[in-house]
Amino acid sequence: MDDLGQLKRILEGALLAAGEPLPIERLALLFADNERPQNADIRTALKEMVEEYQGRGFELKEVASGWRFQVCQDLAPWIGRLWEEKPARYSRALLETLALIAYRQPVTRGEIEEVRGVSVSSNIIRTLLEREWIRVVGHRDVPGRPAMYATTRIFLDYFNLKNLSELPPLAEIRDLDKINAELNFEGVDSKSHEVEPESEESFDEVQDEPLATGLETEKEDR
Amino acid sequence: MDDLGQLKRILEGALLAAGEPLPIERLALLFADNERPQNADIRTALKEMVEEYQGRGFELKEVASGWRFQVCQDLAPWIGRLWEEKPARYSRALLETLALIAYRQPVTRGEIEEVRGVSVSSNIIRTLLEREWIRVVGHRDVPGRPAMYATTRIFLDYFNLKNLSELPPLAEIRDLDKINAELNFEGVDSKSHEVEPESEESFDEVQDEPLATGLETEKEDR
Amino acid sequence: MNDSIELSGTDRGADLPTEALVGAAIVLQPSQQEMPFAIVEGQPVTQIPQDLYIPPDALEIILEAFEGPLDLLLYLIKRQNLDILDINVSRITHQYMEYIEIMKAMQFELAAEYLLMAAMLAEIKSRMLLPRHENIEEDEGDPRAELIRRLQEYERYKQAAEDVDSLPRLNRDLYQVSADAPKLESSKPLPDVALKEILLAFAKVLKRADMFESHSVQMEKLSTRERMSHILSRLQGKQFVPFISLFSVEEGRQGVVVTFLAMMELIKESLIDIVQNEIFGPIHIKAR
Repeated sequence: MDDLGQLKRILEGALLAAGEPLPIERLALLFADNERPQNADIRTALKEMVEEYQGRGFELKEVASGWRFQVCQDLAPWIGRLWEEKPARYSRALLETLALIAYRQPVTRGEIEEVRGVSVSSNIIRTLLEREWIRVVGHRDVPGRPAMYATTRIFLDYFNLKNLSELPPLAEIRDLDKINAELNFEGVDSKSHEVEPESEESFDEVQDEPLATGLETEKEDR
Repeated sequence: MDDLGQLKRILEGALLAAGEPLPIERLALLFADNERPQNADIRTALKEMVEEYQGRGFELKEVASGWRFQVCQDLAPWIGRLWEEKPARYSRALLETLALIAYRQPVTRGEIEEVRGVSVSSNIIRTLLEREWIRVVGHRDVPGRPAMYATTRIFLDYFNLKNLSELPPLAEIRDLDKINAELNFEGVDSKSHEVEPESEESFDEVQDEPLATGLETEKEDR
Repeated sequence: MNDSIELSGTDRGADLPTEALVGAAIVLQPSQQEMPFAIVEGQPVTQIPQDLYIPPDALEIILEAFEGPLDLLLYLIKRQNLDILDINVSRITHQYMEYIEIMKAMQFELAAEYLLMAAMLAEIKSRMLLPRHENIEEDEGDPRAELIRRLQEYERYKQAAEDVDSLPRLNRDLYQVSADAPKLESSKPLPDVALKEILLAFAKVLKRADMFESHSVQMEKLSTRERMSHILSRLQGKQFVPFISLFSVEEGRQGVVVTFLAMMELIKESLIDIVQNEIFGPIHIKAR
């Protein structure tokens, strides 16, 4: 290995291809016996490379298990967007649960299920708790002492409400068309008409009940 | 984004961190809305980076799914020593099948077998599907509705190609008639003495059929 | 595995199709000149000895080295430095048959394609031997035409396969690179929800609920419900909370009324207890 440039090319090629830190001993093994550089030469080459990559988006660094290339820490905000997931959409089941908690608080899971006609998954409750839109405000004094849920300040802030009484009254909610008309001027985006598969699923469950199917259709026709 | 240097740092950082080809559209999404560069600017930056990395052990290359950094081909002998196992070799049967799919897509198994003169094992098709080098793009509207295969982006990426037109050109089907005419022109031809009278005589008569067939095949290739 | 035997070279320059094949199979001495099968005690052997035993496995390997009858034919043609367009059918047929015969002699079960090709060659050969009447057979064409077309067609894809194989390939000639990503704050973006979505969802629930008489939803004023939650959370984890501490003067008359209504509702729902130890004594509230 007479050419320092070629030595560097091989070293950086190997370090980048490996995708993990490589110790100098392992780097030395890339070379056939008759062309193998001294470990000291490899170290010198690596150190020069550290200089050469100053100011680039990545750097050569010696860590515990060897040398590796790593992307500069200051680029984290941009790199992070590589893997940023598209925000998911909440299922209709979750939205219904949230609405029921908002309007009927304090309310237990059992009570929500009674109104919705389908069971409420623990996942939904957990998601709402994690988002800090709801919290447990007590336990109902019935067998099992189920938790009672209520909405939080964070919930109000998110929806830009001073207090719950700013939510439309129940009577208006019953008139779907009216809500649509009233809320449109607030510039609520069009996302809401998208229905997710999950939510459809919950509707299916409901419609399985024979009573529900017929009547619901009838009502919606009006 | 006013600083070209910073743009390049972000781009190279992302490409290195991703470890897979990234299209320009995805690179653009690394930036917040208010600082997002034009796709054209990104392309310019990438092209400058291609130049900047000339002579290093790795290169910036555009393949089918986007841009990626890859170790230069001439370093393969050294880099290959990083891993115990040798790169997979593929059987001729697999390569011929792959070539037929690449050059004649969309193509059915039956059509491949017709050209190769032997049956294509299900194993080969499965291997190609599993590697995601080929995929089913439809079914030919003939009895049995056989699957039609085409190559994928992953195939192109794997073979360092941006698109199918970068494949090495397919040999031409030679026109019997033309070859014959040339042979006559040149008068003495080393080959001609090996040709027996019966075949020589028949050259004149062959004309139509092979010519037609050849052209047909050429058309299908496009 | 096919690469283990190199049979496709034209440099062997042998006349018989058999030597290359037998030579490769039983690894007899390869040689540059007139290609005997083997050298036995210094004497070249050019005929297969009658009693020569070739293990069937070896033949299988040979056959696998050819990708079918077209490949075998191409090999035979190339070995004689012939152009496909120049093929001498009777000679090639002869050689092909010889190959097939050996296979049969070895009791090797030939793939149907090889036999089919043998039949096709025989047919072409016989057609070429037929006397020709210049005008009549115009549309019949060269009996070899179809074979030549197929050979050419196969050859171009055979070549294409070699071309594809020699393209720089990932993990053989090229390596995708990667570097360690910087430490990232794991920020999973939370879904956005518009208030309208909640209301629409709620309206749907109500519609469904309306169908069940027994479940028909009676709603208190929302301010009361909200205050109920508020009171309950104030009572969390505490034994007794003074009744008056739940009222706040700043809220004015209306606030006091809402709080009071909320308490009544909570008592009605048996969620709180109100305790007064003596008449006119301080009232305390506790969650059940």
